[in-house]
Amino acid sequence: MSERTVAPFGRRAARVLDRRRCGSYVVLRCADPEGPRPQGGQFYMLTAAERWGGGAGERPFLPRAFSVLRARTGPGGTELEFLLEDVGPGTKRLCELGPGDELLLLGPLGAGFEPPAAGRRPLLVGGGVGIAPLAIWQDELGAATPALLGFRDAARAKGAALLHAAVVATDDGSIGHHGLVTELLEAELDSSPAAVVYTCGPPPMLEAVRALCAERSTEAQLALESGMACGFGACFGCVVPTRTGLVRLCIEGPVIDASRLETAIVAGAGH
Amino acid sequence: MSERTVAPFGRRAARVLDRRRCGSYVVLRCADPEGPRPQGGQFYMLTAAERWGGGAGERPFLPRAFSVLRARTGPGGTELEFLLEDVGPGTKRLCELGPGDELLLLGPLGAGFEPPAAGRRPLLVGGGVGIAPLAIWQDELGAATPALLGFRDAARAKGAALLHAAVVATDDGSIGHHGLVTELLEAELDSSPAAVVYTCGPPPMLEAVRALCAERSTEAQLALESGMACGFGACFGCVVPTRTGLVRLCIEGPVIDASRLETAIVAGAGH
Amino acid sequence: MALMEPVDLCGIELAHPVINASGTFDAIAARRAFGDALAEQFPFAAFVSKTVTLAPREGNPPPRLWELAAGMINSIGLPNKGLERYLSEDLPELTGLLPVPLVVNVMGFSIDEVAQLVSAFAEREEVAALELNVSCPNVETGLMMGAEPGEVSALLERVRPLTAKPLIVKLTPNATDVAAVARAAEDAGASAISLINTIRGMALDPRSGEPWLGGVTGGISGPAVRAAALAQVYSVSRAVKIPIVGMGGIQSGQNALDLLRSGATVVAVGTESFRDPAAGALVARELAGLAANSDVSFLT
Amino acid sequence: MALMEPVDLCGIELAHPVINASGTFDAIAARRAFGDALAEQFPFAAFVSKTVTLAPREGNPPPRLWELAAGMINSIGLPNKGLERYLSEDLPELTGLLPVPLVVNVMGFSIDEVAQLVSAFAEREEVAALELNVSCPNVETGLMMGAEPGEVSALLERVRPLTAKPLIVKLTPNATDVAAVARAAEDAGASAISLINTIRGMALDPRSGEPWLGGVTGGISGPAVRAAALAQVYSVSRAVKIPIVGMGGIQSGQNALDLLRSGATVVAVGTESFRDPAAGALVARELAGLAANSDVSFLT
Ligand SMILES: Cc1cc2nc3c(=O)[nH]c(=O)nc-3n(C[C@H](O)[C@H](O)[C@H](O)COP(=O)(O)OP(=O)(O)OC[C@H]3O[C@@H](n4cnc5c(N)ncnc54)[C@H](O)[C@@H]3O)c2cc1C
Ligand SMILES: Cc1cc2nc3c(=O)[nH]c(=O)nc-3n(C[C@H](O)[C@H](O)[C@H](O)COP(=O)(O)OP(=O)(O)OC[C@H]3O[C@@H](n4cnc5c(N)ncnc54)[C@H](O)[C@@H]3O)c2cc1C
Ligand SMILES: Cc1cc2nc3c(=O)[nH]c(=O)nc-3n(C[C@H](O)[C@H](O)[C@H](O)COP(=O)(O)O)c2cc1C
Ligand SMILES: Cc1cc2nc3c(=O)[nH]c(=O)nc-3n(C[C@H](O)[C@H](O)[C@H](O)COP(=O)(O)O)c2cc1C
Ligand code: FES
Ligand code: FES
Repeated sequence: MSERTVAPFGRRAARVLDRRRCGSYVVLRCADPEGPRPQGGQFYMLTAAERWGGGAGERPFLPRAFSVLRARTGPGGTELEFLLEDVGPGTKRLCELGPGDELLLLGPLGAGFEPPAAGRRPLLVGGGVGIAPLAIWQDELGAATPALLGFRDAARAKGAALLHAAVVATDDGSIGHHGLVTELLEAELDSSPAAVVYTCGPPPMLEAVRALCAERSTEAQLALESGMACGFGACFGCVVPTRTGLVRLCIEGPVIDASRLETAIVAGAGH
Repeated sequence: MSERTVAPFGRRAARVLDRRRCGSYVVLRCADPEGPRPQGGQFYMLTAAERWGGGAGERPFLPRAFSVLRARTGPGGTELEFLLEDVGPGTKRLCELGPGDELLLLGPLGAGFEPPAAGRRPLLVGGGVGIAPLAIWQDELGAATPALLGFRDAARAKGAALLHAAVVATDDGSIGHHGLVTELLEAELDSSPAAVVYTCGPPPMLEAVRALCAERSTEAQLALESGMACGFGACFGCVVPTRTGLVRLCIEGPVIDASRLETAIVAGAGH
Repeated sequence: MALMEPVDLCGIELAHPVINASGTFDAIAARRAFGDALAEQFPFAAFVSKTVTLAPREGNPPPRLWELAAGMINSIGLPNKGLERYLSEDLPELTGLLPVPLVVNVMGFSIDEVAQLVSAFAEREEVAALELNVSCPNVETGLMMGAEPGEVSALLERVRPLTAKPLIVKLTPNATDVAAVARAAEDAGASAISLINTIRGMALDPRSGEPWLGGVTGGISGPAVRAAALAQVYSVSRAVKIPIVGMGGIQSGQNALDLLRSGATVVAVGTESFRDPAAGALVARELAGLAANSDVSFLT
Repeated sequence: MALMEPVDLCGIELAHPVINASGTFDAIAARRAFGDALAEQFPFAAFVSKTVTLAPREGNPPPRLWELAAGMINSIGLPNKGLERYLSEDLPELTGLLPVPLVVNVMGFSIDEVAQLVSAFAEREEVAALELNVSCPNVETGLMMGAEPGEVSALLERVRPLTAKPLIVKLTPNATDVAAVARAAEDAGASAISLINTIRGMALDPRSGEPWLGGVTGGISGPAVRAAALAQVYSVSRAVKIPIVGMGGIQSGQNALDLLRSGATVVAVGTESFRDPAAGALVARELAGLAANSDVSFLT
C-alpha cells in the first residue's frame, strides 16, 4: 500500500482564489501554500472562517468533508479545488464563498486510491458530485483513463467537463445515455474485463457498482461517504460496515477496497 | 395617568429606510406602516430578520429593547427612528443594517413619560445613548423644552444634535461643559426649581439625577434600563427594585416616577 | 391523525395541540401590552398560568436572565402573589379575558402545601386542570419532589382524592430516571405528565468572574434544550400510557411534530414566545401544514 | 495563580491545565493522520484514553452523529479493543508516541469488572492515573453506577485498595444530585472528580420521523452543554475538596477560565477538538493570556 500523505497538525486558513459554477455544482479553488500535495481520493475538512453557524437553523457547527477535486503545485505552493453541491447548511455556506474569503481547512486526510496492478486497466465510474475524487485520480493515471459518469439531469451532467472524455448517462435522458451509469459499466466490462474500477457516487449507485463488480470478480475501489465530525479518527462517528466489522471511514478510507465490503450502503449517508 | 398605546399582537416585519451615523451612534429609520404612533418613552423589541444568532459568540438569541427616538406619521403610515450604540452582539448586528434590510419589531411597549402638571417646567436630562427617548418627548413637549445632555467624549456628543438647543457636558471636556451633566442640572434647578425632570442615561448618571432631585424634592421621571427577554411582561426577567418591591420594568416602566425608587441602579444593567 | 382537529387532553378539549409553557406567558400583562388583540388572536389552545404558591413570593434578586447561543438561563425564582390574591384578583380577570381553557400551575414546598393549593382550586369551575410543578425540594424530606418516584407517589396519593380535575404532573429533567418518576405519577393517579422543565445551568459575569445571576444558578430553556427534551419525552412515553405535554425549545411546527412523534399528545411553547408573543400560533399553523403532508406513524 | 506554571493534578505534574476529554482524541489514529507533527505539537498536558472495557466492543450501529446548533449528539457506544488488546497493542504504541502523561479511562458493567480493569493497569508504569467512567448501569443492581452515591461508594471501596495510582471518577450529568455522588466518591477515596460527561439527547430523522441515531438516544456535547457544565462543576466544587477536571463545551481560554473560576483545577477539551485538532493548544494559549491579566479570585 502506498504511504498516505499526512496533514499538517491543526486547522489552517486558506484563501479562496476563485469560485465558478459548473452546472449545478460550484468549484472552489483555494490557496494552501504550506500544505502538501494530496493524493487522489484524499479529503479535507472545510469550515468557512466566518458565519459558520448562524442562519435560521443555526447549523453548521462541525466542519464538512470534501474530496479534493484537483491539486496543483506551483511557485506559490499548493492550490486545491473542491467540487460542491449545495445540499444543506454547510455546503450552502461554502457555495457562497468568493475570491478573498477565508476557509479553514484540515487535511489531506484519509487513504486515497491505490494504483492498478500491472496489466489492469483503470476505469473511473462516478455519480453526481461523487465525480470529484475521480478528476484528481484521472490526472494521476493519465487523461486517457476512461470515465463513465452518471447524473440526474443535464444541469448536473455539466460536471462531466471536469474529467477528460467522459461518457455520460443521465437518469432523465436529457443528455448522453438514458439510464444508469451501471449500464455503461456493464457494457464496458463485457468488452474489457481486466479492469480495476475506481468509483464514487451516491450510495445506491456505489452499491450497484459494487454488486456488479463482485458478480464479475472485477476489482473495485470505492470512495464511500459517511457523516463525519472530525475526519482524523477522533470521534468514531464515521464508521461503515465491512466484512471485519465497523471501521472508521476517515482513517481506514474513504477509499475502501470492494473486497472488504458486503454492501456500500452506509446508514445516514447521502441525501 | 395617560392610557398607554398598545402594540399590535405579534412580531411584524419592518423595512429599514435609512441608516445614518451620528457621531458614535447609528440612527436607524424604518417603516412601520400598520403600527400605531408610539408615545414618548415607549420602546420596541428589535430583531434583525437575518443573521440574528450566528457569528463567533453565537448570540444574540433574544430580541433587544430600544426606546423610540422619534416617530412620524405620514401618508405611508408610521415611521420610526431608533438610536443605537454598538455595545455587544445585538446592537452590533442592528448597526450593520442598511436600507432595504428587514427588522422584526414588537411594540410600542411599556409606559412612557407623563406630561408635567400645570405650572411645572419640563427639563430633559440625558446621558449617552439614553438621550433617545428625550428626543421624541421634546417633540411632544415643544422644541423649547430645555435639554441638558452628558456624553463621554466629543464623538458621542454629536448625538446632542438630535435634540433642539441642547446644553452639553462631556466627561473629557472635549466639548461643552467639562464635567457631569448633574452639575448642569444643579445650576438649572438653582435658577428654576419648579421643574419636572425627565431623564434617561447610564445607571450611575440616573442615580445621581435621582438623588439630586430627591434632595431638592424635585419631581422626576426616570426611563430605566434592565435586561429584557420579552418586553411584554411574560418572563419576569426585567425586574427593578422599587419601594414596593421588584416590578417588571417592561410593563410598569420603562419610565418610573422617582418617588417610587430608592435607587436607580439595576443589577446587571448598563455596560 | 389530523392535528388541527380538536385534541383531547385528559378530558379537556383543545382546538389544536399547542399550549403555552408555564411561566412564559402572562395573559394579564399581555392584555396591557396588546389590548383586545390578545384575546382575538390568542395563540394557544389552553392557557397555563405561572406557578402559584401558597404564600406570596418576590422571586430572586436581579439579574435574572442570561442569554445563550441558542437559549437562555433564567433565575426568576417563582415570583407570584400567592394563592389568596391569585384567587381574588387574577382568577376573575383571567376568566373575563381568556378564550381558551385555563390550567393553573401550582407548587408547594411540602405535600401539605400542595394539598392546600389543590383543594383551593378544586371547586373553581374556571379552572380546567391543575399542573403540579414538582421541581422543588420537599422541605420535610429534603428530597427533590419531582426527582424521586417515592416522593411523587406520596404527593399524588395525598392530593389525587382532593379534586376531580385532571392533575398534570410537570417533571424536572434534572433527575436520574425521569421515566421512573413518570411511572410513579401515573400509578398514583396523575392524569398527564408534562416535561421538560428547565435544565440547571450557570453563567459568570465576564467582567468580575462571579456568578451573574442573582440566584447563582438558573434554568436553561430554548432551542439549547430541545434535543434533551426529545430524549426525555421519548423515554417517558415508553413508560406511561397517560398523555404527555411535551416542551423544550419548540420554535417551529417541525420541532412540535418531532415531540409529537416522540410520544407527546400536546406541546407547549415557552421561550420562543419571548421572541415573538405570537409564536404559539405560528407553531400551530406550521404543524397543521406538516400534519397534512406527513404520516405521523411513529407514535406507538 | 499563574496558569501556565505546571499544575499538579493529584500528584501528576502537568505543563498546563488543559487536557483532552476521553473519547474525543485518539492519539494513535491522529499519528496516522498527522505524522510526527502530532507529538511535536501535542496540544494537551496529559492524554486521556477513550474508555477501555474488559471485553472488546464494536459500539453502536451507525448513524452515530447528529449535529446541533451549538454542539452534537453522539451514540458511539464505547467501541474499543477490550482490555487485553489495549494492553498488548495500544499501550506500547502510546508509550512511544506521547510526550505527556497517560490517563487510562476504564468502564465496567459491574464492580467486579471495574476491579479487574483497575488491577490490570495498577502495575503499568506507563499509566499515570486511571479515570473511572461510571456513566453506565451496574448490571448487578440495575442502578446507574454514577448516579447513586451508594453505588459509587461501593465501587470505590472495592477498587481503591487495588492501586496506588490516582483514581479520577468521571461523573454523569444525568443525575439528580451530582454533588452528593461526588461527595460519596471523595469519602471513599477518589483522587479527583471529572465532569461533565454528555447529557442525554435524541434526534429524529427529518424524513422518516424515526430516531436518527443507531443507538436511538445519545449524548449531547459541545457549547450547547457549557452552561450546564458550569453549574455542575460549581456545585461539585462546593461539595468536595479533591481536585476537579472540568469539561463541557470548552472552545476558548475564556470558557476554560470560567470553569476554573467555578472550581475546576484542570479543564478538558472534547468536542472542540473535532473542529480543530489543535484546539487544546489554542485554549491553553488563550488561557495563559487571560490569566496574566485577571485576578482569578473566585476560587474558594
Ligand atoms: C470523505 C467525504 C468526501 C466528500 N466529498 C464531497 C465532495 O467532494 N463534494 C460534495 O459536495 N460533498 C462531498 N461530501 C459530502 C459532504 O461532506 C456533505 O454533502 C456535507 O457534509 C453536507 O453538509 P450540509 O451541511 O450541506 O448538509 P447536512 O444537512 O449536514 O447533511 C445532509 C446529510 O446529513 C443528514 N442530516 C440532516 N440533518 C442533520 C443533522 N442535524 N446532523 C447530522 N446529519 C444530518 C441528512 O440526512 C443528509 O444525509 C463528502 C463526504 C465525505 C465523507
Ligand atoms: C427600555 C429600554 C430601552 C433601551 N433603549 C436603547 C436605545 O435607545 N439605544 C440603545 O443603544 N440601547 C438601548 N437600550 C439598551 C439595549 O437594549 C442594550 O444595549 C442591548 O440590549 C445590548 O445588547 P447587545 O447584544 O448589543 O449587548 P449584550 O452583550 O447583550 O449586552 C450588554 C449588556 O448585557 C450584559 N451581558 C453580557 N453577556 C450577556 C449574556 N450572555 N446574557 C445576558 N447579559 C449579558 C453585559 O454585562 C451588558 O450589561 C435600551 C434598553 C431598555 C431596557
Ligand atoms: C423565564 C421562565 C420562567 C419559567 N417559569 C416557570 C414556572 O413558573 N413554572 C413552571 O412550571 N415552569 C416554568 N418555566 C419552565 C417552562 O415552563 C418550560 O418548562 C421550559 O422553559 C422549557 O420550555 P422552552 O424551552 O420552550 O422554554 C419557566 C421558564 C422560563 C424560561
Ligand atoms: C464522540 C464522543 C465520544 C466520547 N466518548 C467518551 C468515552 O469513551 N468515555 C468517556 O468517559 N467520555 C466520552 N465522551 C464524553 C467526553 O469525554 C466529554 O465528557 C463530553 O463530550 C463533554 O465535553 P465537550 O463538550 O468538550 O465535548 C465522549 C464524547 C463525545 C462527543
Ligand atoms: S470522522 Fe471522526 S472518527 Fe472518522
Ligand atoms: S422583559 Fe420579560 S417581563 Fe419584562
